[in-house]
Amino acid sequence: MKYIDTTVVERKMGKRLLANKIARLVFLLATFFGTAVLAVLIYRVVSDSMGWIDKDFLLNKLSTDPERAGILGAIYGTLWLMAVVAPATMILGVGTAIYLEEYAKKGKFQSFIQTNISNLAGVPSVVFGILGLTIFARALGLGSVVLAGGLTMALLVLPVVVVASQEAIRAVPQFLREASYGMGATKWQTIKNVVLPAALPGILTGVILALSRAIGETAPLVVIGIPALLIPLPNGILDKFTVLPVQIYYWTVDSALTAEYANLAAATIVILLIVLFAMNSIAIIIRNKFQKRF
Amino acid sequence: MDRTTGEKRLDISGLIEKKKKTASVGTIAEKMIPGILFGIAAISVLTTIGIVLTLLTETVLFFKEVPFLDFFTGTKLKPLGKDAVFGVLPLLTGTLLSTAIAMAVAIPIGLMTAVFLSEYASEKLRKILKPMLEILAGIPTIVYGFFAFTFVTPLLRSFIPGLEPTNILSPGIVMGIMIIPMVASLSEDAMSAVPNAMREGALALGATKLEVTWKVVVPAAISGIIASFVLGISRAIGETMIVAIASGSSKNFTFDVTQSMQTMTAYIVEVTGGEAAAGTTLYYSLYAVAMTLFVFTLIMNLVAQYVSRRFREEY
Amino acid sequence: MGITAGNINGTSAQGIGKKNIVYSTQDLNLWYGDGHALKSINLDIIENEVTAIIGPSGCGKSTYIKTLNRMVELVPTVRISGEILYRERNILDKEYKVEDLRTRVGMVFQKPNPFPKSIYENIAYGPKIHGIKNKKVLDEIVEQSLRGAAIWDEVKDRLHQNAYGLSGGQQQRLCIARCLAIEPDVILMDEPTSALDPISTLKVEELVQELKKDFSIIIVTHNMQQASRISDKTAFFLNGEVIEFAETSTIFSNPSDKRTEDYISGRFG
Amino acid sequence: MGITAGNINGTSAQGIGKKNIVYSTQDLNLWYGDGHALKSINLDIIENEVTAIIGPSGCGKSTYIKTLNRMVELVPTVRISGEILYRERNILDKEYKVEDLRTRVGMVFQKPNPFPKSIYENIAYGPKIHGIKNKKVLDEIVEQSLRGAAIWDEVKDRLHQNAYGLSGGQQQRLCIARCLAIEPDVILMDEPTSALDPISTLKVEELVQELKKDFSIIIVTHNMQQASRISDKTAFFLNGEVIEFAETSTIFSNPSDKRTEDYISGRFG
Amino acid sequence: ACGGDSKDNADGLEGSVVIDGSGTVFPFMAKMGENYMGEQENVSVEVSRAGTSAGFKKFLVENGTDFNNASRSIKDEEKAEAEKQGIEVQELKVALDGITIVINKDNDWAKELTKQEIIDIFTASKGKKNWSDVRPDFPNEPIKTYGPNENHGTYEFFYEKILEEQALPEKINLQQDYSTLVDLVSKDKNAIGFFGFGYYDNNKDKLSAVNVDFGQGPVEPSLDTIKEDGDYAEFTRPVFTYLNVNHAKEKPQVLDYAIYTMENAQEVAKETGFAPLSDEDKQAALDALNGLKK
Ligand SMILES: Nc1ncnc2c1ncn2[C@@H]1O[C@H](COP(=O)(O)OP(=O)(O)OP(=O)(O)O)[C@@H](O)[C@H]1O
Ligand SMILES: Nc1ncnc2c1ncn2[C@@H]1O[C@H](COP(=O)(O)OP(=O)(O)OP(=O)(O)O)[C@@H](O)[C@H]1O
Ligand SMILES: [Mg+2]
Ligand SMILES: [Mg+2]
Ligand SMILES: O=P([O-])([O-])[O-]
Repeated sequence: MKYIDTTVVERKMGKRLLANKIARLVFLLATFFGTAVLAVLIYRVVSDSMGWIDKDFLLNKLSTDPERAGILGAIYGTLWLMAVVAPATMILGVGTAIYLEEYAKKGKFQSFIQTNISNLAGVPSVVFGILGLTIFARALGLGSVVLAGGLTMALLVLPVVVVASQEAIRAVPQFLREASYGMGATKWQTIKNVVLPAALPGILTGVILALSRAIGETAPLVVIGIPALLIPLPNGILDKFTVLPVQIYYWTVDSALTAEYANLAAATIVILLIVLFAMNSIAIIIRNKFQKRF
Repeated sequence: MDRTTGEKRLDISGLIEKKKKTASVGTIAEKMIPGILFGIAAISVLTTIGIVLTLLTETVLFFKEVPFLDFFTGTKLKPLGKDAVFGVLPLLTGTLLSTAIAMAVAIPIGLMTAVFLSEYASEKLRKILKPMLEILAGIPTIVYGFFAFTFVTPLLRSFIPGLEPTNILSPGIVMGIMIIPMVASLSEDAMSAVPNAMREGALALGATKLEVTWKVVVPAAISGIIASFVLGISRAIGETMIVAIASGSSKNFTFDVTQSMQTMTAYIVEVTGGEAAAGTTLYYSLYAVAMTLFVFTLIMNLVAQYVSRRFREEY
Repeated sequence: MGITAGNINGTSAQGIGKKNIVYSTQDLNLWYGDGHALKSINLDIIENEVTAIIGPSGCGKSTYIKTLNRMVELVPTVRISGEILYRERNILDKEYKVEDLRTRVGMVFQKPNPFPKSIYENIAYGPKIHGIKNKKVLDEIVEQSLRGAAIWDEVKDRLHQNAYGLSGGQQQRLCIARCLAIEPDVILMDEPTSALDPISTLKVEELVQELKKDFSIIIVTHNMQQASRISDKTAFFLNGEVIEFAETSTIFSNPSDKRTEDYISGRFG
Repeated sequence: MGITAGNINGTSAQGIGKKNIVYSTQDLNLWYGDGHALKSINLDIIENEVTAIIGPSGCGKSTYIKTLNRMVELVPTVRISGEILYRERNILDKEYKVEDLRTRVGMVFQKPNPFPKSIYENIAYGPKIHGIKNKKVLDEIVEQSLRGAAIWDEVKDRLHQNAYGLSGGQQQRLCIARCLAIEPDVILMDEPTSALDPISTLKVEELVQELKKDFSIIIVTHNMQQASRISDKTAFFLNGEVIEFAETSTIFSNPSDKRTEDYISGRFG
Repeated sequence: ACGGDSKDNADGLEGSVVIDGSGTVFPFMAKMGENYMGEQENVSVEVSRAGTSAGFKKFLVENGTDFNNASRSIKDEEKAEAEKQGIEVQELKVALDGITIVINKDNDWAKELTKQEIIDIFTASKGKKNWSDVRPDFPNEPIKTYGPNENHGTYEFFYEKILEEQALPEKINLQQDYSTLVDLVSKDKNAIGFFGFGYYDNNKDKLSAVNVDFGQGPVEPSLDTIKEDGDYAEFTRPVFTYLNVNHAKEKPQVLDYAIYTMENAQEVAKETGFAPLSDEDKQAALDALNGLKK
């Protein structure tokens, strides 16, 4: 059999290797494209915000006057929102994860909940907004207050916490459970005293990531309804509120009317990104610190 | 048990025995906890049911006022005023066009990124690039919206003269950029799962890296890759803030991407922002559109799950 | 529960003299799904003795020992028939609370499995879950248990450090101490030294000898020498059956079954 | 490249007669990071012979064979010194294109690694990437290669089914066929039968005997019988060194080194 | 009512004032609310801008908004609804606005148009597709029409009072947000749109206003010409806020805010691009409000 002519193969080899080289370069460029966009985005935002971020900007209340406007209200709103989202997702997310991993019998029902959770993760956030608007704001009569927004957001980020907690719980070695049962501990004692403490870093990482998602979400809150101008600071979970991303939204839209609003939006974005970056760094630190322990 | 070891010892078992008589409260908690946890786990199911029910009940009311066929075949959407018309096609074309543009950006770049990371990049480079992508993935969509509106649109307008100040092209592109990390990381997972033995088999035949990638690794990982595309599409369909800011609210029925158009998501934001009063057709239309949106993304997610489950069984 | 008391002598093949029976296993069968892992086991365990269980891999040693504290039930597919009388009550009875059982019957596992907590917390874990909150009492239990497991001197200065900082042998003795902290009646040990180096193994063996003054001990081992060194009785398992159960000296010097002889002389397993 | 030709006789311990040398390895050293895996290897491979490489686990057999087609470079930490002349050109030269080399030197791996494609596509893959597009020609190559690997009859009716439907032994012969499809000059085999049952092993061994008419074959094996059955020459590796390299019959009947003798008589390894 | 001593709540007021409605009036009311909160620290004034008509829907319900801003007067059907709900409504005229016809800065041909030409441009049946259809010497390029959508009083005023209920062009670009409109017109050379004077006034650098010829030569819209008897009178309209009197009686801060608004209306109007109302109108409103005090 003499089909493969080595001289032909060698002749073609140059072309193939060139193709490979070019492809490598193209793939490299494609990979850097995302990074480049990130750089441009950050550069744009930072340069637009130049001179607008100062103590007053952080500590002033909202105002129609760009020179006096500050984001203290949005910061308060974000904090209050987190005060609802954090415990709500923790309880719901970790509870669901414990149920699925430790109590549910492997079978149809468990996989039904599991499928349901991955589908929830794919539901667009505006749809959660509609849910929140219909159920929390209107049917329960809460109105567009922190509690309504927070509960909506908690449901939205629930899948993130559930999945992360499940993974963390699954990673706790069976022999630790056995050790505890062997001491005469009940199931719940074992979960509470052994499984959860061991899974805590993983759970925390998931919760932080979920919160950082919630901090950046805009659509559900816009759908629930946040006043375009809300100057007073929220003082509880039953107050109306605004948050950083919603403020960015209104300022971006209104920048067509008052050009400086674009700078305010950019300045708020910088603050938001700093917060998110810090949160993600913490999550990564926790993850790395506690990675391989058993 | 009286142990006789001489030295004085604590009678632990006695202590435990004593405590046990008073510890019945604990047993009640023990019995209740599975129930409580079940209740908590059920909330995720309730949420889904809640979504479906809220959407469904109002959607049914909507279709009492606007015939089903008119809604899905209507090319005109004019939700306000006395001569309101509800045709969803303008929103569907808006959504589909923005999704198509986004995927035209995200699929090639995301896939090439995945190929680079899984097949070409050294371990060191990967360690730098992956966190970058993670950052890109973590940027809130409102920020992308701002970016599209204040940077990408003006930039595009400088060389596409006919481009309207709000249009579907610019948010589509930015949405694509936003989705790149998702496509890249899911596709990379799929490619990394292809056993090295396959790469070696091909390399040993004199294949170049490109040939290994294109003819062995990518085909072997294809279902995972496709799943990443489908999830990307689902994400694009559901994306809201970028289009709400940068694509305007014109309810044009057109395929011209330089025009201002509205997506289903942006319609929802507009209508709730105008705060439609309950009981009006406008209000119901919100739910009909949201239902359509929900069904679309649900189908996409199920498809993605189905495809990637098949993929996991392959080797 | 006096009803069953009469059965004990009848079902067991061994003579018991006047010593107390702790565990009496009666016609125990166990299946993992369709796999018949234990077949008609009859076995009596005597108080304050060390009973060794030997046999080739997969013969059901771990399964049997885990049945004695019902740990085997963690495998969802398990089905059990027969009776195991512990102190004359059938532990396989639905009524019997496993938690109670496991408080009376401690277990030491093949791989040391301390909790990722401090040494102190590891020992205090058991008493705490059983409701002992008093700090003084806990302190005392911790010291007493660590002394009991012959590890007190090695760890007394680092009680609040993480238990994962200990060597494998220390970890295993810590696990034994953890067991002692709830002052069990019986201690089950599933190849407690197989993950340890020879010196640590020796220490554990000495400890077992010491402990049998206060506890009844059942130990699974792969190591024939170990069984002969430390146990009073030995049971030889094969394919889920008890082939022979007798005084350790008898088993090793004069086994009555050919298969036992083959096994202990290293001809298979 | 004629310069090196003169060295060949000098460096190799074996007489070569008038046969052609395919590979001449000269003072080859290889490190994985700090681990010195190959130490001053000198070895000549003769055309149309089967050369077996034997030695205990970790001695560097796979490393050596993977160096012959520079597959070893996939490990990022690898450093190499020395020369390997393949057909009188130094393949370790930067100039030498690995793709060319690998087109001339086929490789069969320990675990069968067909592509997740149809049987036909598996075989056609090599020719296709090397530029053969003609369907007729491809068909013929596929048939010939499968015949060459003695598997044609078993698969001819299912050419377009997925290769993963084949048994392990069939898969391995498919991989050999895939190798043949690019008409290599040399075939490297790294324990090609260690994952196969005895019958499949026999078939592959027969195949190797058949193939040596057309190809030079280097085969790594753990199986002493296999080496003695199928090879002409045998190299014994130990700790990264070639201890002995000679006619297979000599190695197995009359080794000159004590360590070789120990190894083949099963005293270690 | 000066809340200088914030601890003494008997003197200072507290609670919230919720305002929605007209986007035209929004800048006026936002400024007003902000000023008010500067004086009454414990009162929270929320201002939104759903549009006049949408705003009335939120105003005329149980527990509705306290004020509804409107760029047209209340309709009969809305009055009927108020009666049905048992809500007593007090109309407060706060300022005067001129419907301003805006074009792109680069538009150098349509700086002056007759009222009829404007009507023709915005009337579907007149079929003015290109600028050259309006006047032959205008460029032969498409006319792009813009305006606020049907949520807005401005639309309704334009449609009812100026177009006399003739249908608008099919392709008109109607928007919810005025900022979007400003942006669109400022970036589209062939654009022509309409909205309140204030939005033009704030964006003079981005937009040009059409000087309208009502018969006596072109009139530039300005705070001087926009008067009920001024030269721009035909396009002038009063803008209002409607007070829920029931709320004003229950909640002192609502009534106080109403009085504050009327006292400062003229001044804030000027700052936000409205023509001030007459002193008589102001006094009449104040009298009515003071009458609501117990
Ligand atoms: N969780 C399980 N599910 C199904 N079968 C099991 C399970 N655990 C053990 N088995 C089976 O039960 C039989 C007895 O296993 P067991 O672990 O008791 O053996 P062993 O004597 O302890 O062996 P070794 O000495 O290897 O620890 C074996 O055939 C084993 O495969
Ligand atoms: N990728 C690698 N990185 C670092 N060291 C390696 C790597 N691969 C092999 N080694 C080391 O190089 C030495 C030789 O390994 P090699 O795989 O060549 O042995 P072998 O003779 O093929 O053994 P076996 O019979 O088990 O296949 C061993 O010490 C091994 O640990
Ligand atoms: Mg075992
Ligand atoms: Mg090897
Ligand atoms: O927002 P409007 O003033 O036009 O109702």
